[in-house]
Amino acid sequence: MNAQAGPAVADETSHRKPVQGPLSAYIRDYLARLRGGELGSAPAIVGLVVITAFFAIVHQGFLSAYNLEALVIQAAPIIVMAMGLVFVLLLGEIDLSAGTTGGLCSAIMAVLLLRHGQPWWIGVLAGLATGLVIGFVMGWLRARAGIPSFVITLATFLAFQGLTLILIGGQGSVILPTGSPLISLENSFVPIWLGWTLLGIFVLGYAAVKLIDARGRRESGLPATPVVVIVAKVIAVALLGSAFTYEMGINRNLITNAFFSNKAQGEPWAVVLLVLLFVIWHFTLSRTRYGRHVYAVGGNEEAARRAGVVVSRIRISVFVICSGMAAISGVVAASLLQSVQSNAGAGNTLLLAVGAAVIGGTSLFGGRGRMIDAVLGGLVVAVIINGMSDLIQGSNSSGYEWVVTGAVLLLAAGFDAVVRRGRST
Amino acid sequence: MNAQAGPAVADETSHRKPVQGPLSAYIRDYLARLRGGELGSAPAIVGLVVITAFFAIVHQGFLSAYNLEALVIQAAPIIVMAMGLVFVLLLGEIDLSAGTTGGLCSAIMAVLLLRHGQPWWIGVLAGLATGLVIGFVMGWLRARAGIPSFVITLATFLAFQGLTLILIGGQGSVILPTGSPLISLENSFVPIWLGWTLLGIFVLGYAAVKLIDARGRRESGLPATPVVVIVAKVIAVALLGSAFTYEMGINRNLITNAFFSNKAQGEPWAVVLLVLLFVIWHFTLSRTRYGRHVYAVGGNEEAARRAGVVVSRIRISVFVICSGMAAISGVVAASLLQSVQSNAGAGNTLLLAVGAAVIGGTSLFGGRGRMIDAVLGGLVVAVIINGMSDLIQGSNSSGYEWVVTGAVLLLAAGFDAVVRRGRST
Amino acid sequence: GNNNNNSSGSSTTPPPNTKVGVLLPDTASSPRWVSADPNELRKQCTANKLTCYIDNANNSATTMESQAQALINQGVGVLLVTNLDSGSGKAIESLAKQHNVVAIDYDRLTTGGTAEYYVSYDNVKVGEDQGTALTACPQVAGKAAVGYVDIDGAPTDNNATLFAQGYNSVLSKQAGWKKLGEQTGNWDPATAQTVFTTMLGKNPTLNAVMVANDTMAQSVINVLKSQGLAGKVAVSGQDATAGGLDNVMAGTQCFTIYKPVAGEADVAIKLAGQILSGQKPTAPATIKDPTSGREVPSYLADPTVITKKNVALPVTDGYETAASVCPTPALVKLCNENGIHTP
Amino acid sequence: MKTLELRGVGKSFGPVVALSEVDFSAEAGDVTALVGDNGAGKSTLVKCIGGIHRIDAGEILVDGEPQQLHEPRDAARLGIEIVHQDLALADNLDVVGNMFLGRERVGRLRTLDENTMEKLASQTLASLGVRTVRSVRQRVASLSGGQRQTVAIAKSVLWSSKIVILDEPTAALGVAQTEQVLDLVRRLADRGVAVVLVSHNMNDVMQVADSIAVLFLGRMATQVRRKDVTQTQVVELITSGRSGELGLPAESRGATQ
Amino acid sequence: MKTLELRGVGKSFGPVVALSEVDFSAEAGDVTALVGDNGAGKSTLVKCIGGIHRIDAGEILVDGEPQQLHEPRDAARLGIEIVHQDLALADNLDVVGNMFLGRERVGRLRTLDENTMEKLASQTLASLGVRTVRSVRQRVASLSGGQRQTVAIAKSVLWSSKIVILDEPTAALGVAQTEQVLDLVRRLADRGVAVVLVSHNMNDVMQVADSIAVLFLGRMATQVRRKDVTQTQVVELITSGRSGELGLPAESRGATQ
Ligand SMILES: Nc1ncnc2c1ncn2[C@@H]1O[C@H](COP(=O)(O)OP(=O)(O)OP(=O)(O)O)[C@@H](O)[C@H]1O
Ligand SMILES: Nc1ncnc2c1ncn2[C@@H]1O[C@H](COP(=O)(O)OP(=O)(O)OP(=O)(O)O)[C@@H](O)[C@H]1O
Ligand SMILES: [Mg+2]
Ligand SMILES: [Mg+2]
Repeated sequence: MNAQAGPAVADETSHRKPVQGPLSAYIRDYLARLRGGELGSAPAIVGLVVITAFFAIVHQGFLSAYNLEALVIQAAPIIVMAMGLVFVLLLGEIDLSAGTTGGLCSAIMAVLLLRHGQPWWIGVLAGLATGLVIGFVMGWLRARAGIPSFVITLATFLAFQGLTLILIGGQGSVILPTGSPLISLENSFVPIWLGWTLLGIFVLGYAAVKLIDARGRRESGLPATPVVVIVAKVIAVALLGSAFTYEMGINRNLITNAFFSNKAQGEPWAVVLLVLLFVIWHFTLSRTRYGRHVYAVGGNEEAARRAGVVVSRIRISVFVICSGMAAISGVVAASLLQSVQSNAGAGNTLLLAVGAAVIGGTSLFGGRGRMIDAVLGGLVVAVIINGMSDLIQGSNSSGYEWVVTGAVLLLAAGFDAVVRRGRST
Repeated sequence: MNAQAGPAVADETSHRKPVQGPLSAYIRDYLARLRGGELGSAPAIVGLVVITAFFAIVHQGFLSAYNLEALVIQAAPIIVMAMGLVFVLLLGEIDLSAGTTGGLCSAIMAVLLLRHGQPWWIGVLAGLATGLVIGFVMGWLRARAGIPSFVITLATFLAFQGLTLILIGGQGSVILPTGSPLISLENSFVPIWLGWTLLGIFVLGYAAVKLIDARGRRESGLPATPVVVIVAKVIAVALLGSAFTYEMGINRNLITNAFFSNKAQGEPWAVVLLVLLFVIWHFTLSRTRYGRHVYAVGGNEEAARRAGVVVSRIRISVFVICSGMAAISGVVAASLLQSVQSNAGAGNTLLLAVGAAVIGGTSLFGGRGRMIDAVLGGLVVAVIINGMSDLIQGSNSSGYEWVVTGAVLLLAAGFDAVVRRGRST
Repeated sequence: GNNNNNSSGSSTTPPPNTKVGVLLPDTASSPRWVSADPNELRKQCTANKLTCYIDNANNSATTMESQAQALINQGVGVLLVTNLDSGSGKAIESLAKQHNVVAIDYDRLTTGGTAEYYVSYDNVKVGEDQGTALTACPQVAGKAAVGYVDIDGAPTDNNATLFAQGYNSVLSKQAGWKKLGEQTGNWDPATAQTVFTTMLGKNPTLNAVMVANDTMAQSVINVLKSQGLAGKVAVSGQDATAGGLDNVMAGTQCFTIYKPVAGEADVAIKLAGQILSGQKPTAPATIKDPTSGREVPSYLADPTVITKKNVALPVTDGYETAASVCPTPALVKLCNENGIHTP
Repeated sequence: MKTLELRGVGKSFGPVVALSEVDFSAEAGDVTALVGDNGAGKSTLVKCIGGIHRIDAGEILVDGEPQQLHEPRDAARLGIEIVHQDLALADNLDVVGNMFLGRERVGRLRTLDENTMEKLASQTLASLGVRTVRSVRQRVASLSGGQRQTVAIAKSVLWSSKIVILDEPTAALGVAQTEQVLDLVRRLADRGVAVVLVSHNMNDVMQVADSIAVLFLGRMATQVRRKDVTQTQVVELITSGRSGELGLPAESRGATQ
Repeated sequence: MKTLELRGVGKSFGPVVALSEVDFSAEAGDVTALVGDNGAGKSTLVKCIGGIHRIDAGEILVDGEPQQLHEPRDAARLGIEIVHQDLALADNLDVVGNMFLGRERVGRLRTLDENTMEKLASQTLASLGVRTVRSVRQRVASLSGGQRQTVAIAKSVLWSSKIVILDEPTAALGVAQTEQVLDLVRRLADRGVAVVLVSHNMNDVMQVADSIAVLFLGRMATQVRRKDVTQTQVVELITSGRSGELGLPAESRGATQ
């Protein structure tokens, strides 16, 4: 009966469900969990589909390859920032300065490139390093000095806005050199063959991981996802990916004429960046000790502390990750605008990114959230902004646009809340 | 042993401190509580004094009657909004839209006044009513539909910004009629004799409440604050109030020239409004059943629910109060600027008000906060902004101003955190 | 007819009060407020032996109000106000008046306000110049049918309204010109880019884009570039920013509007000097305040349209530095071709 | 007529069936013990009665009337007072604040009558044998486990209720305090209150109970009079759902899993 | 040499003196019971040993060496494993996640070895007599009070430690589970672990303890061998700090208040 040694007590203890074919058991289980309120990404996905359908109806051309690409590159900076914020939110903290941190880092990059003639990668590295240092300092202030993160990041929100303004100075904006790889990130495209190859690698990798997992569990005598389900999931991913890659393969040039015929086809490089970042952070959160500790600290800091987790280190690390991702987001935004403004990252940037994470399903009180939330929520926000930009016209349009954006955001969240309703009680 | 009936068991139970004269016992107790980390307003007060001293040294004229008045009328809208936010924060909620709610309400007021020729009080009532309705709807969405308040108020933040813009339109602002009592609130002054009278009433009221309290406790056989301490406190309040009233009695006009020669003396009416609001809400939070329930829901929602508190009603009510106070804050801001901007309440308005409450000592996680926090924190923020605008000059000054404001905010909060340090462990 | 030869006041004995306050609006509507104006104003102040206090309100009316308070507390005798909007501008001016400080509207007229003078470029005129210059762009000049879209500045900014009023009055009168859409870019490049992406998706054959300033023009050009349309479509601008000049040289932007700050700053500071020395100068013109109907004594300057032909002007004037206009080797080459010479 | 009666009550949490077809009753003047293994569903049953969980099936009757219990307030209105196992106390309030939460005394001008509440709180705590709570003005966050438990119990005895349910009230209590609480339970019943006591301590149960209900894996194994069973039988019922003739029929045991 | 020894330990919370001049020791192979009234300071003492509270005075020795315990990690590093009374479990993690928190097993690529952990968790729970936890993949938020308690205990026995401290481990447990835990306590001691058991249940204490330490109002009344006292004496010590020759000298009782 000694737990350290005793190996063979009770497999039947942990799973007493009547065995009735793994597939039907799996489905029954899934439905029961759905009914029980464990909805995962379902509400965000349904919300995304509904909003997309809405705009596709009222705004003809919304689903064209041209607009789809625009949507993706507009969503990219929001999603990247939201990914970083998920870490901070998981600990119940907030980083109000993520937007201006991104702005500052991209300003540093731009200034190095243009005023000091550095190559682009030095600029990017410097921007990223700045982000990491900023995150470390803010995390340290939170974890060691015990200042509430709302106040720290409110202060840095203001300060970084000022620093960016000082750096960019009286020019209003610094324009990135044409043809720099930086600009390519959001403005040039993966060759079509490479797009398909990457998709293939991604789908195969996904399949491999799922299958190896299931085999491992079966070998350990634990119930595993049935192979049929895995195959179905892989096919779904492959289909979605193919549809996207195919549509991105269409030439998106709106007009061709005698003078001019360059082609715009292939998915933007930003997509590759997004997938890469998603895979890395998803893996970190779900399969590493570090990720487990992040959830534990967010769920019950005292429990984590008593279990020997170095809470302050975790706390600092999430700020570092968040600011680092903010820096990347800043670089992506700079690539999108091919320039860095003196007010980069100010305004609603941060609120939209936090909104994205929350709509995706991440809690502001810590302990609940996943990487996919940032992606789905970011897409919802980008769809709303993109769809809205066409809906209302006129020089006073922004007033109506704000109103409608707010209303749609509320609808999306309300829908989400109603779907999740079952969970309470 | 029946608790409902049995009256006479154990007074010695609840207070076993050796009795050694009420005053020294009181002081010993106070010091012990300080050491134990129950600091109340001490850190915010010390922080306020330090920052004020700093600016008084580097910026000659900072403590002049003129600047003191400016400081008070600038702080007024922030403090009023922070007061409302304290309620929302006490429940662990956030209202990102408080700023734009204030903007919208003041816009409605301005439009009624100027485009529909309504008297000023109809405008104010309409604005206030709008605020209350907004609060009710947001509270309802939070409490009944279960949407996270961050998302609701992010949506309304955007939507109200849009509505204000639509209402005010492309001219950028609507100017309030000159001479309207609305403008007087922040721009004209209580006659000096009335100022002193009001101060007298306030001090007497304060003394009466404290003394009656102490008598009540003594009559019930409970330990009470010694009369000496009460007298000391009353004298302190009277001295502070007199110093302020006296300084506000000085003519603040610095120059006269060929064009004009006016006098400015007496405290601004806004001070009277602030004191009134403070007394009402302080009373509500500390001495009514409702206030007790707000704290309980913020501390442990489930406990409150089990004790029969109608949690959803409390939740809705705090949003109503917050939005109502936001509306008042909007009116005060309109009075300050003698006009309503199409971007009224946007920008950093909300962040600064929340920052004020947090610096004052209110927690963002609910359950901890008092009215005085809003006042002290609001003063800290106003002192920083006011002090800063003079400190930095030169090209790009706005950039440096942001940076230094951020730094000072961080210092103020860091100081606060270090002082409160003792509490943890 | 006192005197409007402004320089005469500076040779007399120093006036008792030499303090001038300057309130600038923001940093987003135009980069000029960040360094061009502060630098020029300071230069003029030194030249006129005045002490200048220059603040920027960061697009917040409350901040500007508190800055005004602080400046009055400093004891300034004259306050130059570039309002964020007429309402807050008026509040500041009446505050100034209450405290016996003379207010001058700088660059933006405070309608319904109480400023004693107005020193500016004429913003409706700026808009009209933008409209006229757009019709002259090679991409559209002489075309029988032109489709165009407007991307306006922030609707919260009265100036944006005035610019739009100016260019729309010109463009709507052009025969064969058809407005395909009008949206606001909020002075924000990201918004402008999103908005224009959608506009172009709907109207791929548009010929001209009336953009309110250079920063947003950059976003429009980004989108056009991705479609291989940069240079094929006439794009306007304003402010003669470094980036704007680059785009004008590259041919992707048709023109920008150059408003030499010196033209305003020296007039305003000299005026302030005269007021501080106790005079009541008479302005060469008046502008009618549309709200109050008051005739405001005004000093008005004219903007210059910058096209590829005179692109070097802002640099030779010292408004922009060659270094910031030509940061990369490719641009240095382009600059040299267009008469901008880097050291 | 039973003061409290449950008929065929069922409750599931998503895939987990916590209660199924539970019948249970408590009579005025009786102490009814509710026992069962860990995870048998005792607290879930108590929460259903308290309006914290809504039941999925069956009905709850108070004084013979079927009642809808959707909110803790509904239960309070019917005179049901509960001390839950997961004591819900507002950590940011002091002992007095917690004890009178939801039923604050108000005086002139509808302001809180703190003095009366403070006195009553001290007296009630003393009557429960608590001697180590330094001050009733102390925030409950700083109390020891047993002290918290006492505050929760004291809260429930401050009101005259028809039904008092105590979910493991003595789990954290010291020897003397446990005696006081058992004493209190007995006295409440003698005053005509229907008392339900959830406990794992068989000695206590056998000492004070008039009737014993045994839950086994979410089903009611049996409810019998105290005098009809021995302690050994009760323990057997708890651990296997069956003891001789008593309890669940053999074939149905464990089917709820 | 004592495995764990406290000398003159004192701890105050602001004005409240929770412990003063406490001496205490636990030896390898012994079960040392720590008893005392509610609020006597038992949990505070345990938290001081666990590095959750820093002591204000005195010293803590492990294997005769004075140690600085500032963080729970410090205690863990010394081989001290504690089940606290206020079970700290992360509600958002499942049973496995909680049981292995801070000591996750990792496999290839330093990824979590979920399979091994899941198996070990199931086995440990089973060994503690828990039969009602449906799945170790369940989030602990959904567990019953006793189930939570078992998870916390299971967490502590997963590791081979030198000192195991259990603060009222059986308070929420059923009859069978309590037996299992007492059994476990005995077996741990027999394996040479120094076990400290905090409990209010005198039967349990008298059954398993080798040594009994009694706290009274923050002071150590006495620490004696089990065989030298009777249950009545222990109860007297708990309630009055004194029993015959044992305990605090008459004049000092209550002086800490
Ligand atoms: N964080 C704290 N702040 C203030 N006082 C505290 C704190 N923690 C404990 N106390 C006080 O210290 C005393 C001892 O508490 P402790 O929890 O150690 O008691 P205990 O012996 O474990 O009691 P129980 O048997 O009820 O668990 C109590 O009076 C309690 O109110
Ligand atoms: N909110 C919930 N979600 C899911 N399952 C739950 C929830 N609450 C309780 N359960 C499950 O229901 C079963 C019964 O729990 P309950 O708390 O009623 O047990 P109990 O009889 O009170 O046990 P104990 O003696 O340990 O307190 C347990 O298996 C528990 O895991
Ligand atoms: Mg239970
Ligand atoms: Mg304890």
